[in-house]
Amino acid sequence: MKYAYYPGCSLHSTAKEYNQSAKEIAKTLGIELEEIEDWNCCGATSAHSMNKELSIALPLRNVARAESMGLDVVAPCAACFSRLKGADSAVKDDPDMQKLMAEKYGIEYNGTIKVHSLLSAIHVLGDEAIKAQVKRELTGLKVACYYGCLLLRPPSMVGFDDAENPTSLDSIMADLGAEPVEWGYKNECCGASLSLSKPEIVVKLTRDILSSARRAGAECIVTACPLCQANLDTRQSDIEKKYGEKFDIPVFYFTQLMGLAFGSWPGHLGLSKLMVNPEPVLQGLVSKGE
Amino acid sequence: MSNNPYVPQLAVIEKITEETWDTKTFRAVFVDEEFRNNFTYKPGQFQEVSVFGTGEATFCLTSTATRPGYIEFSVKRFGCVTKALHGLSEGATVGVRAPLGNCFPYESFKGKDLWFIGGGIGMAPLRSLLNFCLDNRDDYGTVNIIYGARSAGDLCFKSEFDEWKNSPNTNLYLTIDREEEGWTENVGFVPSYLMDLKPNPEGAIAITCGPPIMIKFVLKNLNELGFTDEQIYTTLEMRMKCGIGKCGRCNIGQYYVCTDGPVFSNAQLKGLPLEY
Amino acid sequence: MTEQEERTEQVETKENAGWEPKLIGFLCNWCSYAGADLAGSSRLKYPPNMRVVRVPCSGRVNPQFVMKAFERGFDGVLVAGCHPGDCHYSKGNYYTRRRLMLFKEFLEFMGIEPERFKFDWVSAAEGQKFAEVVGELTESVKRAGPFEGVCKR
Amino acid sequence: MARVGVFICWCGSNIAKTVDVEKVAEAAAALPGVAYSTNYKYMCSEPGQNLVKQAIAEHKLSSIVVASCSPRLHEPTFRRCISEAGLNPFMLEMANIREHCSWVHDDNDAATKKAIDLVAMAVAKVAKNEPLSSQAIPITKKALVIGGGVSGIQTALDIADAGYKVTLVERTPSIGGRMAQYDKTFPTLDCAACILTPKMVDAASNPNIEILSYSEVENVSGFVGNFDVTIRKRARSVDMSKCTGCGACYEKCPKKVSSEFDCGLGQRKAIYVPFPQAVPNVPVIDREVCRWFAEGKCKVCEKICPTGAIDYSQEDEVITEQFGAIVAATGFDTWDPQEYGNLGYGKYPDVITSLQFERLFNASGPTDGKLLRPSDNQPPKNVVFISCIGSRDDEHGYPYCSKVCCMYNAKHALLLKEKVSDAQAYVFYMDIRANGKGYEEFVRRAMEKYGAVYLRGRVSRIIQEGDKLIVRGADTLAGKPVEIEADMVVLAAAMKPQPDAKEMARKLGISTDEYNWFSEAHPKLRPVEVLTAGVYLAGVCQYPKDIPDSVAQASGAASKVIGLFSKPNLESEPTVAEVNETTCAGCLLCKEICPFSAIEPKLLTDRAGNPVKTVASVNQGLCHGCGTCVAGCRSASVQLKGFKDDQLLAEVDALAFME
Amino acid sequence: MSMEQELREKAKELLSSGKVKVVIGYGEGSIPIKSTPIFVKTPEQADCLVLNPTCTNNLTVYLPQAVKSGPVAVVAKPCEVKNIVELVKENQIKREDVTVIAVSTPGILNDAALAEFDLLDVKKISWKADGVAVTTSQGDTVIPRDAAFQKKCLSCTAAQPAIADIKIGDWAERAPLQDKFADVEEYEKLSAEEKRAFWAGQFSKCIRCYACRQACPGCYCNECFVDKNGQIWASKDTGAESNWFFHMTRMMHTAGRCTGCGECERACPMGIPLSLMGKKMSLLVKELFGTQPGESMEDAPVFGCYQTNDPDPCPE
Amino acid sequence: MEAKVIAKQDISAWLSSLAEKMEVLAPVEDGGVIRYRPLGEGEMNLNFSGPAKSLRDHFTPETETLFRYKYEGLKAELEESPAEEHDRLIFGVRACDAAALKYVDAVYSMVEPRDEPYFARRERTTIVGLFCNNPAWSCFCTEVGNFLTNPQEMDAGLTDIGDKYYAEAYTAKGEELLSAAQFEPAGAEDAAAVEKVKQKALSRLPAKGAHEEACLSYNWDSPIFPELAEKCLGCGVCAYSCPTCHCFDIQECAQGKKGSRFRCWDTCQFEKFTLMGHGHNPRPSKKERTRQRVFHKFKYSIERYKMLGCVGCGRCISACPVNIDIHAVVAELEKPAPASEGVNNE
Repeated sequence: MKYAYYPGCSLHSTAKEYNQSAKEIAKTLGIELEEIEDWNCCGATSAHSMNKELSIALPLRNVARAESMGLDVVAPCAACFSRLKGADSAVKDDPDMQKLMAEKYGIEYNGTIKVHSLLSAIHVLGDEAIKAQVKRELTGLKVACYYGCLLLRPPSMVGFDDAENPTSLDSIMADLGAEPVEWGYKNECCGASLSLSKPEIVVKLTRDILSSARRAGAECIVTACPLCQANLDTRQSDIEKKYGEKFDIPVFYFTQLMGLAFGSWPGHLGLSKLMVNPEPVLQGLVSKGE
Repeated sequence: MSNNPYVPQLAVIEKITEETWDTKTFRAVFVDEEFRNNFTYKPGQFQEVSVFGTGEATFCLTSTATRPGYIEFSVKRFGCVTKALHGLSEGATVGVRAPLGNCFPYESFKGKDLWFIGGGIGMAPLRSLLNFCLDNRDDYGTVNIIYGARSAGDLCFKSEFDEWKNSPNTNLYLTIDREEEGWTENVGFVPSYLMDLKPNPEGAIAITCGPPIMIKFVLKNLNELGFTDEQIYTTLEMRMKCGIGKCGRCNIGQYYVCTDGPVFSNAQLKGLPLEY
Repeated sequence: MTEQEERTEQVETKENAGWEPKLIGFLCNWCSYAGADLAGSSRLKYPPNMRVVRVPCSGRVNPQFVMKAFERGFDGVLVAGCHPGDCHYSKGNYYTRRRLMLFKEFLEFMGIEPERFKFDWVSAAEGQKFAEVVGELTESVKRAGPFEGVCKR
Repeated sequence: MARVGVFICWCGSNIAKTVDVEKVAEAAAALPGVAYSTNYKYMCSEPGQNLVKQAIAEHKLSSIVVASCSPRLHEPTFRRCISEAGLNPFMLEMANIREHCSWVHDDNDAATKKAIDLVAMAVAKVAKNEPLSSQAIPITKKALVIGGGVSGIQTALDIADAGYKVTLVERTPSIGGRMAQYDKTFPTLDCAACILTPKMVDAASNPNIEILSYSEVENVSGFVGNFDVTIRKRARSVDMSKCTGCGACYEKCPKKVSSEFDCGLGQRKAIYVPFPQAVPNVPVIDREVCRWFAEGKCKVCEKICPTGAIDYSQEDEVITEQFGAIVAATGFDTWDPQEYGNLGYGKYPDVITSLQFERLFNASGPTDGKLLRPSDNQPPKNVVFISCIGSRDDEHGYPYCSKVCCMYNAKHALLLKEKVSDAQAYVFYMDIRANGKGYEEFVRRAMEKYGAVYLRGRVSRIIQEGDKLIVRGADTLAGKPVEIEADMVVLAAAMKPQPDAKEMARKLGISTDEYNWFSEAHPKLRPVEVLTAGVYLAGVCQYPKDIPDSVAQASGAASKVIGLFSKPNLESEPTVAEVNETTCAGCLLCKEICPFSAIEPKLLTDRAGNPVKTVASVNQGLCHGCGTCVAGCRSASVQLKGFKDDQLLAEVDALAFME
Repeated sequence: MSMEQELREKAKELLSSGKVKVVIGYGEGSIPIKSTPIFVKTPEQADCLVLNPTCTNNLTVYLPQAVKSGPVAVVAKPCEVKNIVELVKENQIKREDVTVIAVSTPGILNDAALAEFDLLDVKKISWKADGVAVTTSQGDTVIPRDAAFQKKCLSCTAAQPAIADIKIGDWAERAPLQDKFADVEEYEKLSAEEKRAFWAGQFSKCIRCYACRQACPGCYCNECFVDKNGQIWASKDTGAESNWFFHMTRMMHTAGRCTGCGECERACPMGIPLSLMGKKMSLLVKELFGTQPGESMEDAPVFGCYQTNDPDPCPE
Repeated sequence: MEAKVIAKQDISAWLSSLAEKMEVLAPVEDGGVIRYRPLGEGEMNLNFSGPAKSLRDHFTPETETLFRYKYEGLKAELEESPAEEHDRLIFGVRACDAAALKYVDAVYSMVEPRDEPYFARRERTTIVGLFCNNPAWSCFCTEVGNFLTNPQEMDAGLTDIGDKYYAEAYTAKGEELLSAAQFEPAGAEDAAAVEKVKQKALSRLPAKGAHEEACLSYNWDSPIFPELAEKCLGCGVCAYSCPTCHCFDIQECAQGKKGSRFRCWDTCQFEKFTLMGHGHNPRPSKKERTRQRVFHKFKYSIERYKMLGCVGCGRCISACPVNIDIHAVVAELEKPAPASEGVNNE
């Protein structure tokens, strides 16, 4: 299965490990990712609050370029996926917008391709295909699957999994042999873009999420959104400062865990990049595996 | 006024009298003053009355030219035109093409006893001749009227019964088919009542008009009573449209009922092929 | 100019600029007539060109009524009944559908523009749809122009 | 031509504001056949109708045209009016210049022109109308009530009281319906069983009422006064004559399954009685789960039964009976809250529906009346009630309000305090709908006396934390989010029609609205009838309503049935088809297409008795006057009285020749 | 033995055995180029029966009246057998009252074929070498099939008759020589205005003599809608519009019942192409409802039945 | 009036010169039927055999508005349709059609008042005949009259004698017509040629019959009529093709507050021709109706108008869908033998 790969800014910067691990497991699963040539920033969360047309034109340019490659688009990052998918449906639903984009911004997009998130692209392969690649069972690893509030919403546009009661990440983790735990905060917001403007709110929200994960007995959290990973991972030290609670719960990208399960060399998975050291959690696994 | 014979004269309905539950007599006056003044006709002739928006139908002239200024016709409600006529109110305008057809040979009736034998609405054509005779009373012998109908309510021209009864040397014999309380006159069908009355055929003329079955028996009985075919006259009813012998509809053999009739003597009737 | 604009432009330029199409509609009493009533009570606005003849069921609409309307020079005719399956008399509209689907094709064969005859289902709850149906018919007849009679001299 | 009187109605300003009524009356006066034409502000009013009667007498009118509102509304009114003035009621035509004209067109001139045309069409038609009279059709003085809930029972009781026979058909093993599942009822807190069971017993003991429980209506045909209904009496596997209701069988029956009556909270046996006060108090064997039927062993109940009432060989019995009227009282179903993923219904055991909560409260419920949490059987302390689950919600559920949830939420909040003194009730609501008698006071009491906390806002999410349920919502009055650690959450699920409502509607030949509630004839003026004559509605099957309304509507429906039965026989529709036997060629196409098979061949013989020809003949009792045969007849030999070819063509011509 | 002799033998049998009271067939016309319907009532008269290319009348038009005086036998060509099927299904005749003598002929003469001949001089017309032989004082001349036969015969497949008591002639299925609907396709190339102008021309010629109606076995009504008094449906004036109304209505009445015998067009004194409409109607019925008239006794009449999935004006 | 000749190619010139003064109708072929239409409407065709469509619709149109009216409430007013004023010439008329006009004149004028609309047209129409070089198989005009050789009601007559037409004038109007430039006096060989043509035509036609006397004794109960009744379809083709049929119906055309009365062709062959309101019909079945057509054309016409009502044009014979042949029926009626059995109607 071949896709036009849109890494997005964060995967080339703060979330390099997501990019590395994504490519790694894609190879193993036989998914060909061809990076869109001369892609541009999708405008992320800020564009649409400033200028509607620009917030569509930016992502649409990437989708149009993917269309010229004749391939569906895959965007690992939740925010990028949301922007690209939004632009795609904005043009498909409204011919005037399509005309405006073509005339004003010179972006010719005929809507012949689809936009997928990495999570849905993998999940759609089915449990058997994933299980088949598992070399090292992540047995005993209690993991809290965190979807974040953006990845699956708005349901009418995303159209994947149940936005209110998601299960796709849990089933992938189960395929890897891990034990997804049942917990209530799986799609609560982590404070996202407030991390710069109002960090204290992010600290409170991430604390609630982490404490709910711990209460549910999770050893680690896995997510598919670089923004959520960043918040949950880096904020643990602030939480400790503010609330005096020490969590030490590593926050993985689901692609990293899949990489591990598929037996990739940890170095390739960018595990060292994580703020909270995953070593103690992975101790039992890696050694067993090596 | 070009001479297209199919264009009717306008006339205004002056008076409508309710004869029975389904029969009305209309009195109409021609609008065109000049036409009205020199309009005349003979008893037994008929006319074509037009109701605008519905059509034209044949009605006998039941009035007599001896009472000038107006024409009268009686209408039994049955088809489109008659229903339309019954819906009209006084003052309405209709079209009239009159007079049409031949008439009773009243000249040859002079000095004779007259027997008018009418049934139901059939009395209308007879009334024209009857009133004509009463207006020239001394030209004729005794005048006897046998008039029957299904019920008392079906008798027309009730308002003129007294006038007829009290005319000199005139007898009015009324009959209805079935017994009805409050009915003092004869009860029974017209043909049998005729046999009871035994009119004397000497120097007499019988004029009859009514439903086909009544006519059939009356003619038979009159012959039995000694009336010769030349002494019996009737008017024939046929489907008519033009009324002036052109549209070819009302022929019996080579004769057209609308121009060679509608009045025929029984002798003439017997000469016609049996197709009426 | 697209073919569409051409036709509407052509309708305006004709001397019939002031011309209003004359339409007649045969509505079944239980559904489409009730739908029209609902359009009324909901004060929905639609063009005033159509007059309604009420019949008990669309099954009562004889194709000869539609012929008579066109013979008399109406510009457009509508026949509306209950949706198949919801007929108040259970099956009346099934037969109407057969008769009028055949008749619709035959009208076109005889040279009457198909836009002039509209045959549709309107339920008692579809006031909005009724207003739209009348609007559409008026528009399509306006585009087709005044009806020159079943046999154009 | 007839002598027509034309009466233009202003309808206050509804017509007069857009249509120049004077001009229409004037134009009407010049129409052929019109002898009198006038206009009046309120034609349907008393003075309006008197105006018509005087005009008829004074001008000897033979036919009347009233140009006002839709004939569907006031045709009966004016028919009665002119018949009181001595005219045949069918010498009337109405021109709809309100719904079809003044209300839908702004351009006054166009509306006036259209009104004149509509009047001209009506005059042209009425001129061709003929007096029509109806015929007598015999009525079977027996009623059928479908659904044995409180509405069905009340209907059956009222009809029986009037002395007519009633058959009450109930799908489940016992009558009682939804109300039997309740514990207490608002606002009087009467115990549901206390006020319902006596009625059930009355129904069972009333000689005029025959209860067919565990039975279903399979087919309905015929028409008002003469319905033929096929009912399938499903095999109970218990001989009702022998069974004494001692209960030994369902004591000993080894097979346990989840009980529908207790909404899955409790259990019942394979042979069971839904609830102790069941009427008839005769158990039923659920053949899917019973070991004997499923695996061919056991037969414990047969051995234990003291009177030998168990009879495995019983078969379904299908009967067909004649009824004069049918009342649909099929009740409702509750909406499945699983649609809302964020509330965790079906995932967290302590998130239950109000009906389940009612069962927990009920003494004959799964917990014998003690309020225990399904998860750990402990009494809950904080209980959160959430309103409008599936109601007033276009996204997932139904846009309408289910009318009664606010009231039973208050009831539950109140009773919770009584049952668990230290319990605390929280009620999330959008608006409190307490508009019945004593309702507002009842809710006030729950708030003030019983300390229920009413939070105006929606719940965004419920999270199970340990044994606690974190209920995250908003308190829009306080303007801040709120979080409650609850022990139990009760969802007020919406009322929705029975799953087979559409199917039942089709059997009865009645229509349903877009949600599948049964459609009444007129929402305001004829709420208990439907468009199909002889069929009536009672209870929630028509639309969500509380018990007082259901019982009131039940009595309404019963009075309609009694009204129908009180006449010696039924007046047939005067506007039926008739055949002109001289022109009919006997092709019998009309017989094939008549939806009511009201047309039969008839052999004409001459006086001497030898056959002349076969013609079609219409059974005026069966004919509904749809006219399908008339449009099918090539020689126009069959005509529909009131809608003859010449009448309808007169309308077309009148319109065609208007200047 | 020729078809004619076979027919005469069969007729004699039927009459002498008393199975039928009358045999409706073709007799010699008042001139050899014509034949005329005859009602044979005695075996001796059976020798007057003829079978030749001039036998064009659709004799089934007489059946509803003839069966009133007892069982009848009728000579019927393939298209006419279909009419009998329809008449039986429409209760105008009982199947047991009619003995169907199904005759499959090579083809029937069209009137224009004899244009070049001196009609008084024509002695005999017969089938020869799948054409028509015209015997005159100068001997026989054979007119080839395409010029001799009527269009309906050239496109006839002589499919097996749905009902037949006696079968005469070659009933083997045959491929149509001409496309029956060629003229319909030709006509449909016209625009809407041209179509209306075409029919305006045709219907202004119609003089309302009703020969088309009287010649059609489908038109057996005692009182036709056009004869209702008060001109309810159709006005009696012969303007193109009211003629249009009469013919349009007749087409709707014969929809799904017209077997394409072409007698209406042949009887029309004004040469109006009526079969053009009839053929289009049968095409539409086949396309929309999939049925053809007279093919089987079981088919329900087109307007006498419905399917829930019938073509719909606006399928949801 | 001495005869003239005109070259074939001068005919259309002559006709167009006449066309300035009056409307000229000539035989035009349309859909296989020859009809007399105004010159511009189609290709003139002069060598058709037998008679064309009769002139009936030029003197009594199939539908003719008699008068219009408006009515409202109680008032009504009439508006007569104007009588025909423009003059007309009908060219190429067959002798039988011209002779038929004589009969119809008699019918429409015998009873006062005469049919004005008809005579308005008759008096403004000039008839120019065209001799039937080859009569149709169904022609038998020579059996009922001699108007083929000495035409009646014809102003002038042409006979095709090869490359030119031999023209004879029969009335003053005809005389004036033939004075046009295109005509030259006829030579002796022209007279001989026309005689030859006439003899050739007459040879194909039956001899003069004695129908005038024989028809008076036609058998009212002849078995031929029940036989015709069985076969006749009851359509109106024979009557509507016949030049002497003159029956019409009067009907209303109501259009809201105005309307008109029109007359249209009708025929005794239709069942409702004589049906009365209460259901009685003097001629209920086809037996009476087929008899009426034959008796009216022969017996009744002689009795009433002293002339035969049939001009032997044979149109009813060729047009009848079931080949009913009045010529054969008359022959049968005049056969002296006892009522013939036999089934074919010779």
